Amino acid sequence: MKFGVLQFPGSCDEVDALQAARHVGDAELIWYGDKDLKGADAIIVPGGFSYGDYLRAGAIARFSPAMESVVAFANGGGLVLGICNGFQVLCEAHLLPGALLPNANRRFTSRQVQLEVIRADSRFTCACAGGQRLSIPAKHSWGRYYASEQTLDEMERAGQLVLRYAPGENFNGSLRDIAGVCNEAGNVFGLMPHPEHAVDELTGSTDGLAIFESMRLALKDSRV
Amino acid sequence: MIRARVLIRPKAGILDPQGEAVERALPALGFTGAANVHIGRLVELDVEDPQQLEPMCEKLLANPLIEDYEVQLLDAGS
Amino acid sequence: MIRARVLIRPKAGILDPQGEAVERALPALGFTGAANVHIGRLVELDVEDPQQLEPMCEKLLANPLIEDYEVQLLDAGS
Amino acid sequence: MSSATLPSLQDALALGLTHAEYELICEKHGGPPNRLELAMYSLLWSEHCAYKHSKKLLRTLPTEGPTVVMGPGENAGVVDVGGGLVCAFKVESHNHPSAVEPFQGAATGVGGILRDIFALGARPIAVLNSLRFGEPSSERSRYLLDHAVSGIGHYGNSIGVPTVGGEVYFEGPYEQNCLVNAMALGLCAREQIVRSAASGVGNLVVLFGARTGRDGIGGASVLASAEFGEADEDKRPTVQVGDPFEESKLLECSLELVAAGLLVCLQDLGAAGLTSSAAEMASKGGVGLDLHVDRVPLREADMEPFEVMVSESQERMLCVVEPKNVPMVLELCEKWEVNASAIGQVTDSGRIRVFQAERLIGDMPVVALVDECPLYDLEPAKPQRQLYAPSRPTLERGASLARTLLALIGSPNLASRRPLFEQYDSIVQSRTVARPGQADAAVLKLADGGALAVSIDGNGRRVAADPYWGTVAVVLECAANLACVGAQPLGATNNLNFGNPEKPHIAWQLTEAVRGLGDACRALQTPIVGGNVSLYNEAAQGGPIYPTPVIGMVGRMPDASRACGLGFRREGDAIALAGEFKPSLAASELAKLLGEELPDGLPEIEIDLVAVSLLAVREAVRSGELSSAHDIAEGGLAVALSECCLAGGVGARVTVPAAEPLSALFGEAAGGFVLSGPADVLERLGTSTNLRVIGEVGGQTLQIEHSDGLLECSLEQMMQASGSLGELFP
Ligand SMILES: Nc1ncnc2c1ncn2[C@@H]1O[C@H](COP(=O)(O)OP(=O)(O)O)[C@@H](O)[C@H]1O
Ligand SMILES: [Mg+2]
Repeated sequence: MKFGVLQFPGSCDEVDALQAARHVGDAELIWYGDKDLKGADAIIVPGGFSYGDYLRAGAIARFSPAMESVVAFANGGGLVLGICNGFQVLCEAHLLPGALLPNANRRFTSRQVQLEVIRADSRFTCACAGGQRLSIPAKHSWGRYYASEQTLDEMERAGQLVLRYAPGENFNGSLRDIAGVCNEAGNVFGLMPHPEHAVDELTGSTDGLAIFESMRLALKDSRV
Repeated sequence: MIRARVLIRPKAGILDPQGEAVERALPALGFTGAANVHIGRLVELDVEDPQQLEPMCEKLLANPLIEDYEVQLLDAGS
Repeated sequence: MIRARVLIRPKAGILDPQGEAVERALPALGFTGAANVHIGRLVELDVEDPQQLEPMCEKLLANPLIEDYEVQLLDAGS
Repeated sequence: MSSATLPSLQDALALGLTHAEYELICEKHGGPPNRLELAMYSLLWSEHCAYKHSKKLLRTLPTEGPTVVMGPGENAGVVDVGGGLVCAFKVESHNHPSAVEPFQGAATGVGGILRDIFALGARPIAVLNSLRFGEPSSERSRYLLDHAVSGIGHYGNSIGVPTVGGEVYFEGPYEQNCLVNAMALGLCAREQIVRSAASGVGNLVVLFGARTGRDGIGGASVLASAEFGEADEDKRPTVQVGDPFEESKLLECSLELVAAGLLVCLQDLGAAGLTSSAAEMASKGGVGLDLHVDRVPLREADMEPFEVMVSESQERMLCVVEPKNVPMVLELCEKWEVNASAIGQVTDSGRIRVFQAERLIGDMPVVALVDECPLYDLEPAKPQRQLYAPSRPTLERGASLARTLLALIGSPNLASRRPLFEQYDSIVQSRTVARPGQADAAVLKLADGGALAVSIDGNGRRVAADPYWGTVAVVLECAANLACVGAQPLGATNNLNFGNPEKPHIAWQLTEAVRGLGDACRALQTPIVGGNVSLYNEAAQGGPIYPTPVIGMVGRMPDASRACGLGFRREGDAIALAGEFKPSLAASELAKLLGEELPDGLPEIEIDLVAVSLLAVREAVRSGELSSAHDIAEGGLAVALSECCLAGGVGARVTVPAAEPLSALFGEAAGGFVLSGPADVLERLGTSTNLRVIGEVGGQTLQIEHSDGLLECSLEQMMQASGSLGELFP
């Protein structure tokens, strides 16, 4: 399988995402100005500070030519993973419900966090066990997940709440400790912590690999 | 060109930690009796067509899910 | 209580990277003819004594070295 | 040539030149310079650019060695790391801008040092910082700290370069003059390095990056023509504001230009902006440059030529391009949404000539600008009495040892730095093996399985007590940090932060410190490949800062997976005290808490013996048999032990038999290590260095048996004490 990793001016973690994706398949960078997704089977919108995070994190990047193609790709059922700034971009693009607000602690915070897998049957977590804990770093200043109570209830019912911060780990103030959510169709997923920075024991942990591996498995199944 | 101002505020009911922090910091500096502090964004710009301001806010300047905005037209632009 | 609004803007001549980034982005979204875009902060609060607003801006709300501020008094507080 | 009248001697003095210097400028220039020219001379003849009070001293430093690819003189030093790769690194100060506006000052400090790295064609892979503030009891110091840390994080995080280490100390003498030093390192293929010497008559000079505004015009504004008037607010020199987004585009764009082989030379714009970049480029290449100020893209339309030439607007680079490559250069810049314009040409005139609308408005010999500023000899004299007042005591004499330990752990200089480094992205780029707080040096893995290690250190108070031995100790500490992760030094950089060198006692501090720096680096065979000097850090009230040489060292290790952390890891491991450790309370952290006077001099250090233990520790770590390694620094052995416990989340029981428990437990000196691992491994290590097994890892408390009894603190107590800096970040 092949991942396409978007690259915006100001992206920071695109090469990390590229390398992480290569643990499970091929991966290639896609320049934000290009509409051609280069035949990717899945898209990663990476972390960083697209357009400097100016105005609102993700607000400007959402309008790029590549994002237009990603929206079409997602609407056609393609797998899209948004990490950190990528999550913000997907929310701004309305591919995911809700929005990300400045951290409740008002500071950029970089910390290894423990996550709990709420849904182990999603296309992004099917390589995990239900309730499994993942140790993955988070680093952001706009990570407080927000959606209206009604939306959150609906999302919960529809199984869209996929990852949450373990007790005591939610430094950004996300509602219901939400760390990662998917869309109703289950093919678009965003999370604030950085699974691409948890793929090597030497640099911290390998728990993030499960996200990429899940995507590979989901794609393989869909092809059978 | 017309000079315009857009005031963007956090929607009521959404936690505004920056506003709260300012509210907490004020008494220590000797300013008592301040309340309901909220912090938002101010965008000022010249536009040719003021009709564009509303869609500009909806699409880019504000995120209507979490923010309210108010457009003010000022005098002719600089 | 009096409701007050403080508009805080980058001082003239001081680099405003946010404003520049937004100005650059607008044409791609189909909004042409916007210019002189500047982004600042908006603080709204209730105060008992409006005389305190000026020193409040100097000490906490604004950074007078790089920002200008403008105080507006609105109607009696919410 | 210029319509305005020529500036006067008074103007020259206001710009910081001396009477004699002004006369020399007139002589070398062939008559009095006009306003634009004087602005340019005054900057290039400033301490900052000309190093007129330090250059002679710097020449005494060891700058050569088998690893050195490029020593001092270029934008950054470069060392060979093997496998065709080189590492470029440098430390630089942004003290004054940070004192004025700490967020932007610190942010642009990071931005500036990063440009020095990618100006060489190297991709920045890490930044570190070294900070000094007054005591945190001062509101201003807390403000400076909070905003400087945010600024560093803002820039480094946004640009995607990890902040992997640093240090911060709080001492009264920095109250009026905070220090913000930033260090960066970058990697590049050896044959890719670009230099900054302009060449090729007829080649074009291209300025790219942000537009030019009135940022940081500072002192030069005295030259503004009369019609602007002092009351004109808008024309005031303005604070430099950093734009990390612009720099991230500039960085990628620069590296692509270099990789495509489109540049003859590349140079960043730093202090003194276009003036110093252009003059240095011309000087290094032995050529002249014609520059057209009206072709410089401006942020404000009405700037005067001298303002354009001296502006310190951030995020700009200057390069020389062959005419045939200019279209491709402009195209690549456009891809990255970076402004670029050809603003001039390389000539064989040997002069910098400035034009406005094709009219010649400034014409100076490059040699006069760059090479003819006089270098001064210092007149050092050891001061008769102590320059610095003791700190206010915060711990009572005779406090119990447990209370003393907790007071030290919780003191601002020793408490956990977590509240700071959590504001930095330390992991982007996926190289970070040891994150801040995990090991004594940051460890950055390389593709070959090995790693680079890097540490930055300084200790102004000890240098104030003894500029020579204090500086030696700083170098040894930096090397000890590298040894603890198993790295061998490849090279060092330094930042000399001092007071006014024209005063004999400061000259003495500076001279002694540089002598110590040179001797220590020679003994460790670690060349100094670059650095920076920041003088005149002195307030009208409050006097000079502590003399603060800051050393950054980069090392290499063959196997990243064998890097030791500082935390104890396994219950039952033996704990050893290793090295030539002769603790003394002189100028120690404990002495500070007790409010003691600074002593006149520190105990001598047997550098060669310390070097032997550094080697032994490094080899032991590399063998992969140790569980942890930590050097003993501020707060002495007891504090080092508690740090090992806290980092590992496990207690320890040790015995320290010594006649004087206070100095044995809390005394400081270079060359001591706390190691843990299997007892037999430690005993074997004892054959190559001084080593004593003193106890065992285990439990939930730190117990130290000493000649007067038992010191016992729980992990919980120590954790709480060490969390004291949290309050500084409300
Ligand atoms: N303390 C020092 N030790 C060694 N080299 C130094 C020191 N201070 C400055 N240098 C060297 O002098 C040159 C000029 O420094 P600087 O003006 O800071 O460079 P830049 O303008 O590129 O930032 C550099 O090559 C730098 O490494
Ligand atoms: Mg430079």
